[in-house]
Amino acid sequence: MEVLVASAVGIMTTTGLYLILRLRTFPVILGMSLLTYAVNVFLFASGRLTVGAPPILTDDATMYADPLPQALVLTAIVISFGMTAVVVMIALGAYLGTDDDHVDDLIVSDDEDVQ
Amino acid sequence: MKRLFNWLLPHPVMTLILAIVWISLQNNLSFGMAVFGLILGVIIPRLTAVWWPDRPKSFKIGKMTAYVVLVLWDIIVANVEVAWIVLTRPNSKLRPAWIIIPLDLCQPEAITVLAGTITLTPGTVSSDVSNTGHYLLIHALDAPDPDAVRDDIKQRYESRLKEIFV
Amino acid sequence: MNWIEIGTYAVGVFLLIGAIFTLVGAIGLLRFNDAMTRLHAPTKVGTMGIGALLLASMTATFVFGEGSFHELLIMAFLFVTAPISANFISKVNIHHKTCMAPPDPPEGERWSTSLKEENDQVTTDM
Amino acid sequence: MTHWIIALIVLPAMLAPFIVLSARYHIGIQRVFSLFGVIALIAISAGLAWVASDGTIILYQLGDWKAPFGIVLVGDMLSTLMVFLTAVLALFVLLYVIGSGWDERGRHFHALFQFQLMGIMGAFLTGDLFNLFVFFEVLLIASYGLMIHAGGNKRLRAGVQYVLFNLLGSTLFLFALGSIYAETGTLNMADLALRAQMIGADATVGIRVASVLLLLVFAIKAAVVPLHFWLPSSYAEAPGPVAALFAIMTKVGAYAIIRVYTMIFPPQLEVTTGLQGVWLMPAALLSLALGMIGILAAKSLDRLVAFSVIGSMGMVMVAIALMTPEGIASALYYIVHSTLAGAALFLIVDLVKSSRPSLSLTAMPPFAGSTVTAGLFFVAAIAMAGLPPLSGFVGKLMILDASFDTALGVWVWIVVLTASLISLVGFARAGSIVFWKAESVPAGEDSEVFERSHAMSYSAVGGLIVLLAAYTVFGGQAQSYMIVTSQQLFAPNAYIETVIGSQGKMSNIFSEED
Amino acid sequence: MTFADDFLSWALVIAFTAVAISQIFAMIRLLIGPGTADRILALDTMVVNVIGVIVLLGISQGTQIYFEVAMIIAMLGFVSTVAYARFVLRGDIIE
Amino acid sequence: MSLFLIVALPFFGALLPSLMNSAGRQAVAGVTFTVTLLAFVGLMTNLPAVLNGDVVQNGFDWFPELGLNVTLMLDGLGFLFATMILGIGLLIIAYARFYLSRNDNMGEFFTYLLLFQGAMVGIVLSNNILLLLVFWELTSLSSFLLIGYWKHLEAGRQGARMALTVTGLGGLALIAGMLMLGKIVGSYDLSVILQNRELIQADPLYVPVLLLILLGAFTKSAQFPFHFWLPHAMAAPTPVSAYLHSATMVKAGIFLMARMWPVLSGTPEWFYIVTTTGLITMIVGAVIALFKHDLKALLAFSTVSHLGLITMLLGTGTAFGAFAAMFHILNHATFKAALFMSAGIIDHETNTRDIRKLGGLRHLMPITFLIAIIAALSMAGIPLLNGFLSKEMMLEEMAHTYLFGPKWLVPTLATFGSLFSAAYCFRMIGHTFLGPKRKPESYPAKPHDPSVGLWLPPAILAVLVVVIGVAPFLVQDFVILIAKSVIRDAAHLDVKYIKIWHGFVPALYMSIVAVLGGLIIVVMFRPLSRLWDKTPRPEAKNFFDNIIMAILICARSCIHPLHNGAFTRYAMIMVITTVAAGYHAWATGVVGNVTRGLQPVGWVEIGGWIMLVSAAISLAALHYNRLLSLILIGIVGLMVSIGFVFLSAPDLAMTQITVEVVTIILLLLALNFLPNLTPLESSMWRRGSDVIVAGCAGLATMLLTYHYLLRDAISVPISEFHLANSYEGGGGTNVVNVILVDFRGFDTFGEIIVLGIAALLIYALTETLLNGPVRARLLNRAPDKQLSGTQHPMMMVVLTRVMMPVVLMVGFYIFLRGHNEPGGGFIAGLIVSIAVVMQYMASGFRWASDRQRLPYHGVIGAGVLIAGLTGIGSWFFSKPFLTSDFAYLRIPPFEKFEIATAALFDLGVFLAVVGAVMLTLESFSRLARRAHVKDSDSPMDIDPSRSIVELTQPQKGE
Ligand code: NA
Ligand code: NA
Repeated sequence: MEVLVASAVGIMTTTGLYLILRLRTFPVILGMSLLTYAVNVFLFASGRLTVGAPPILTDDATMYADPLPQALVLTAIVISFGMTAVVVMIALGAYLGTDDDHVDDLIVSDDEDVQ
Repeated sequence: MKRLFNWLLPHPVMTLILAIVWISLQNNLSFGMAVFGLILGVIIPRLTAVWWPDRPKSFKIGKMTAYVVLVLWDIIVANVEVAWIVLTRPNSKLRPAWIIIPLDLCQPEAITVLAGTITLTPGTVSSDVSNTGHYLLIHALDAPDPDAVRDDIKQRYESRLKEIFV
Repeated sequence: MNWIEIGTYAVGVFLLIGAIFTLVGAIGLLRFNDAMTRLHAPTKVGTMGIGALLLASMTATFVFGEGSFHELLIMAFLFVTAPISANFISKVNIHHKTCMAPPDPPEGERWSTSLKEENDQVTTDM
Repeated sequence: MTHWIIALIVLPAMLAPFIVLSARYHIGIQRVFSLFGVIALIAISAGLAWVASDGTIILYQLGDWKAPFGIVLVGDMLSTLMVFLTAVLALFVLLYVIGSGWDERGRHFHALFQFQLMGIMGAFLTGDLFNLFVFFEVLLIASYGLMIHAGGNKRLRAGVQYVLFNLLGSTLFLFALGSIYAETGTLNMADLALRAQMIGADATVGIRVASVLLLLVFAIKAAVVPLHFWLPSSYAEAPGPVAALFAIMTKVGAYAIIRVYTMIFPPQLEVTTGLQGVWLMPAALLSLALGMIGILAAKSLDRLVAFSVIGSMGMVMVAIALMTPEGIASALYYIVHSTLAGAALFLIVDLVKSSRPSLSLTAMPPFAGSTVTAGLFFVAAIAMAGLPPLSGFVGKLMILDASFDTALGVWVWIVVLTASLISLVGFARAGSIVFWKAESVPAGEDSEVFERSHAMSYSAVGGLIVLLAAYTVFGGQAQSYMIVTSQQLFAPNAYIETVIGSQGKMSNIFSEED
Repeated sequence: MTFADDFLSWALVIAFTAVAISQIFAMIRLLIGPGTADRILALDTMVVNVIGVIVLLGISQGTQIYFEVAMIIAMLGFVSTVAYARFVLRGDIIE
Repeated sequence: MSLFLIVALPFFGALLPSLMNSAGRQAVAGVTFTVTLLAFVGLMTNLPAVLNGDVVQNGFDWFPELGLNVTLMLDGLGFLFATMILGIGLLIIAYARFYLSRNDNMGEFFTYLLLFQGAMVGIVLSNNILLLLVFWELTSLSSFLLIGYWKHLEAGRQGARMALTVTGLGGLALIAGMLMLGKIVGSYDLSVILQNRELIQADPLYVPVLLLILLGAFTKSAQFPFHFWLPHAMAAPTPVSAYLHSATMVKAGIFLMARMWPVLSGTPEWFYIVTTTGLITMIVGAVIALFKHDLKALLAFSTVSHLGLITMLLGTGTAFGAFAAMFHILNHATFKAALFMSAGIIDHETNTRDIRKLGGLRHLMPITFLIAIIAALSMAGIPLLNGFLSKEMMLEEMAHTYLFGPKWLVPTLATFGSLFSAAYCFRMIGHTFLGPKRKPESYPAKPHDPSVGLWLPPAILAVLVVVIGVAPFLVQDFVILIAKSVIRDAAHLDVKYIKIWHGFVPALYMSIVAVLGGLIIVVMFRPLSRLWDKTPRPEAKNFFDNIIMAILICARSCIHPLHNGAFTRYAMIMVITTVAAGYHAWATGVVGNVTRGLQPVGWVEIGGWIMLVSAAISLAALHYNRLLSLILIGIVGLMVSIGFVFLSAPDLAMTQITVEVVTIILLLLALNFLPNLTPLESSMWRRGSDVIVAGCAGLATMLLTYHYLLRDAISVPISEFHLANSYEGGGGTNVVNVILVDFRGFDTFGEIIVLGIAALLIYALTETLLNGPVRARLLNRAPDKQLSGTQHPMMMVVLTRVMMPVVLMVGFYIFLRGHNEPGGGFIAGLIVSIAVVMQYMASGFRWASDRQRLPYHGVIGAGVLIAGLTGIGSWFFSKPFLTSDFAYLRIPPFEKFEIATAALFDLGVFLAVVGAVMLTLESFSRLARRAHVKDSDSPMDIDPSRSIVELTQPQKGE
């Protein structure tokens, strides 16, 4: 189980970063989402893995999954949702204004007098 | 008084459904739950009533129940048939077909129920409505005789629906 | 053989039915060669499969626990929403012409999917 | 129990929605409330700083939960100093904003401004690492809004990069937090300090990686090379007063590094030895060098100032990287200086921008009010380049003094001094082109006519300059304060005991660590 | 361990496997397409299958705690299907 | 007068000229003069003490911890310099009053001048070497302003920058040197440092300290090879040149060497470096000066030469050398300032400073001629003028100095330097004033003697030149006093008296050779000048410019390509940095033992893993198809959620799913405007390296995850407390929810604020876009694909009507139960939002929102306020922010239920989420409204229940 989770984190990180290194905003944003999944799972895994023991208190349960990382991941999901919305909007605004959705904003060097 | 009633209960059936949903959600059939469910069943439709302006004037619950049972039975039967087709029939021997069903129903709600029924019954999918809403386009997975399918649907479902949505 | 045992068998049987129909749906999805044909398999057979699984679950709650009708709610949602999904996917097929074109309706009517707005043209300068 | 410390966060947090709700269409009312809020923040933070100045640790247990189980706010000398600095800076920025009318060029400026303050205040005050993450996000998202305020293509495209880069940073922060929690099972900084000491020498990789990841996160905030790339374009493209407010944001990173690496992973902690020592000082020196070279290389005034911010953060980081009480004290002295100087420069750049066709470093005809602006620029540039008589020079002396006889001391001296020279040349070049060379360019017939900036804008800049001067004149007292602050940081037991030792709700029932 | 229990656990394994295989089939369909409609359909199928997995999980763990998850997926899964389809049909999904 | 006041007066006084600019030139000059005079008088009040041999000290602490204090001292050396600075300052101010034209901003000028004056006085009175540094750098800054005073002149701007660069370089070296010196001694107090000669000279840092301090001094005093900036500084107005570049600032380096003389001199290092530099500078300056045609340039190089002379004297390290140096400083100040002012007068009157255009001016400007000839002859070393005295002392000292090579070399070189010195003096007088009488019209302007205001200041100096030259005994004691204050205990000074006639000593012969040789050279000037012009020699300015240009180009080529806006590279660098730093931390640590076992893996898990991984990899591979990649990311999200279910996190799964739906809606809304395909732009190589970098990072995260998963935390996780107290303390059994709304409610408070800000930001940006240049483009946008006719399909509309209330009820249910079962305000908020979005999707935004639309701004605000006020509420019970409380109530017929403040907080969360999501989606969909597409007025496209005529969808047959 641990191997699966760890490798899933690794693969999502890899693919996410690969997309982040693309040249257009849309794949970059998707990459960011993928990376967010990866880090959420990582954060979740910091409470270790527990199968079949949700942290809902019951009388007969003997053990629970660590609730704290779950709460943290929840917060992280919400925050990254807000961030995604924002970056999508800004990227869209930039695209609408310039007709260019390159994430690189290469500065055109204008040669002026040096002295 | 009637207007107040109408205002409070824009969709009495919906109120009932919501109460049932509430009870099943809570999985607790107590008096308190039922009351609470009914209260919600009044409030929520009131809030969403603006988005359902022309509700059907009458709706036969009893006949609808019988209709649902019929459809469920049809679904099970047809499922087995379709499963058989999926597992055994090669692509080349499939006889898919488009079928046009002229509609006698004119309420959107009724047409929707018909279309839904058609879709849920394996082997057919409601795909489109004509621009006046007088024809329904369905697709059949394997229909050697499209007209038979059309007639079957009209008499088995549409006629019943005409009685439910008067 | 007591009720619990019967219930257990019932759960198992429902599970097997569900398993078969779910699988059949996926097989159909994979193997049919026409887009509209493919639509039939999962949207219905699958629904039946999940329906059986839900029934299994509901039975299980009655056999092993206090019992609940939650699963009926899920089933209701699935059955209510499945036609819309299918409807939209058909429309996409018709719109993209990825299936055999449907015959026109009589009396000069059009299918709603193929209505066109006058101003909507494909432009290349976007 | 006094609630003043939480007021620093709750007041702006409540004021912002209030402004959105009640004064969305009345810029005048927004301004009044915004100003009122900032002045209140100054008063409260000054009071807290006063309370903390005798070594008192102000503890606030949110939800009455005992640390480390709940979140706590902690006001010690350092954090109260930072919040006070933030509030003071905010006042001048706000005055400039009102004077220049920037708040009318887009929607929701004041609400975003208040939220921004809330985020910064929270980041300085919280005693919990995950809560720090949350406040980082608050301040970041507010900064996105402020950065792209009033729109414009260049600004938006720079904004995309700014947001994306910081999203990467936030992701890294979460990786770091996951590592921290996995390794130690806690998030509270004081508790973390205790638990880090429990880790044996036979299993150190976990905590080492966690501590380095955390350092990288804060280094991004502090714009340490090579994690600084987000800064130049975004600061240059942001509205002037916003960039001025951002002067405090890089300090959040510096603050966090100081906090974490004096309390949790102090130099003497064996399991994390040789980490920040290896990376931080070279990177800081590189930042300093790169920033100052950037000043020389810049082709426009706004980017020049942006690079100067990188350079001055490099200076701060050099002092921090020494990880000695003297080093941290000089870093603190320099932080205040560089915040005020950086902000002043960005406001001046905005003054220039509002009266010159462009900020590019080419000769253009003289503009309205250029004499006053030139004077202000000259003083602010002196401050930023670390020339006497202003605090930058003294700060530089302090850092050189503190780094004497340390491992990389020679390099510190060489880089600090060389960088000063380069920045001096860069500022002189830029100033002479913008303000002097203009005199040799005749005004064109069709040149645009710019309105002279509002007097309030000038007085906001002037106020910052006066503050800088005061900070120099009373620098001795300030330095003594910083030294005591630094000593408090290097003796974190009082902090830790206050945080961990205070009782809260249910703490009588649950005995810790059984 | 009675035969009934054995039967049940085998049935569970078979059901799990069936759902897993059908997920993979759907995934293949999604990747090979060819049409957008096929992909949306595959996604829709996968969403429905996920409900099955959750239900199976509930049965195998003997808990009702996952019910809401399944319900939410059932309730909202179709929203994304509709959104994708609307995008293809109309470009603007909220007009 | 207190020393502090003497230093402070010019600084505070500096404000006055600028403030009084409108009061007229007279007033401005008057106030400047008064300020300087006050300081001068204040200085003179200390004369008795100084003459008494006392060292006047006062001051106060400034940066006691650093050792930078405002402590001042006045001894003979300081007094000499302060007198020069303030005394000559007075003359310069008077002179400048008449020199500056009406176009010049006099207030600005005098402000700068006073700043400079204060800084100079500060240098010479500092008793703290750090304070000295402060003033030192201030002189560089104020001189920058003064040199660049005529902003419109290219030469002025460049000269100013060059001076600042060179002196700035020296200043920074000086900082290092002074700090190290302080570190050696343990104090930055000059009075302490000067008593530690042995300690300093024995320290291994002595040589670096010496080099750094000398670098500071040499650059400031324009010693070879840093001499080149001084002539370019001559672009400044003449009063500035006279003041800064002859009398004062350039002497600051000399002052520093003199000040440090007791502790730094006397070592071979000092001797060789300082003497050699001085000697070379003297000769080079003199030779160049001879061939300069610009009067001020000639004077500038002569200054260089004389500064070299003084440096050389200080370098010998003998008491006599120091004595001679002090005397020459005094003399040089008098004659050089007089010469500069004369040159200024000539410039002023003839409008040129080119010697070649002048000549014969003695007839037209007799007074100026008189002044100039006295000063020039003094500089040439003609007896009975003060320059002769000190120059002969220099030659005397050189006659006994052995530096390198044969013993006669140094005296010969010194004589050679003096010879050229005499030559340029003669040339200057001869070519300017002598020669045939010319008509006034033959000059660029008609020259005549200026008003008394211009000639009186140099005249006073000329008188001094003569007086000292004739009666040196008048100043002898004073100079001895000064010399002693330089030498202190370092050496013994046995100068009895300064004499005009020493007898036939080597110095006299050398002097005679120099004067005669100088005359010969002037006679032979023309051929020599031609020869000079033909000699190739490095031009210092070009050299300097090239260096600066090279640095600039270097700077640009390292800054601009690196910061060119390539985000992808920024990200790449960041990833590599992170992986490298993480690897380093890992590699230098110890991997601990495994403490946890692996958990079993079933086929379902593997199946899920395959789905997740294949979706993620396909996403990366197929991302060019944007819609497909959106579908794939949906699958990744779906798989992650089911993973959460599997790993006991139902709350997370629900959140993930709902967020997923909203995110996809959002991205689809955006994709509507964006291209549907991503072109393949990056090269194979580029993609390969991206894969490698991303793969390394992925591998790292994988290993890290695996590492932590197999090991327990160092101590019991704090969540044990949460599990134990969730019910009793927080009133809920869903521990995750209790953490969210209670234990860590403050996080959640921040989180909803983030959401709220996101929505406000998006709204604000939408407004900006819709009111900006993009507006027209948006309104006239043509879709990039063929659209189908289905806007609001009947089935969808009808079904939504049924679903809507049910979904809302489910939302309500999820909200209520959150505290005890999976759910909560956040998820409920998303569910409700999705329900509303469903309605928007079905019937259109316009139709739906016309009927019912919440003010989403208000909803967000209300949410944040409710959450915040819930927190504030606990203040009234003397509890901290967000302290929760709960109670169980029973109202028939309902069962017992719980009322918790946490629920109120959760309500705030709920509202904020609904408001934020809806405002966001609404903003996006507002962008999509097109001008030519009418919003439909009916909820569905086709409604057969209405009559056909009423159909709103216009009939569009093809
Ligand atoms: Na997401
Ligand atoms: Na598009």
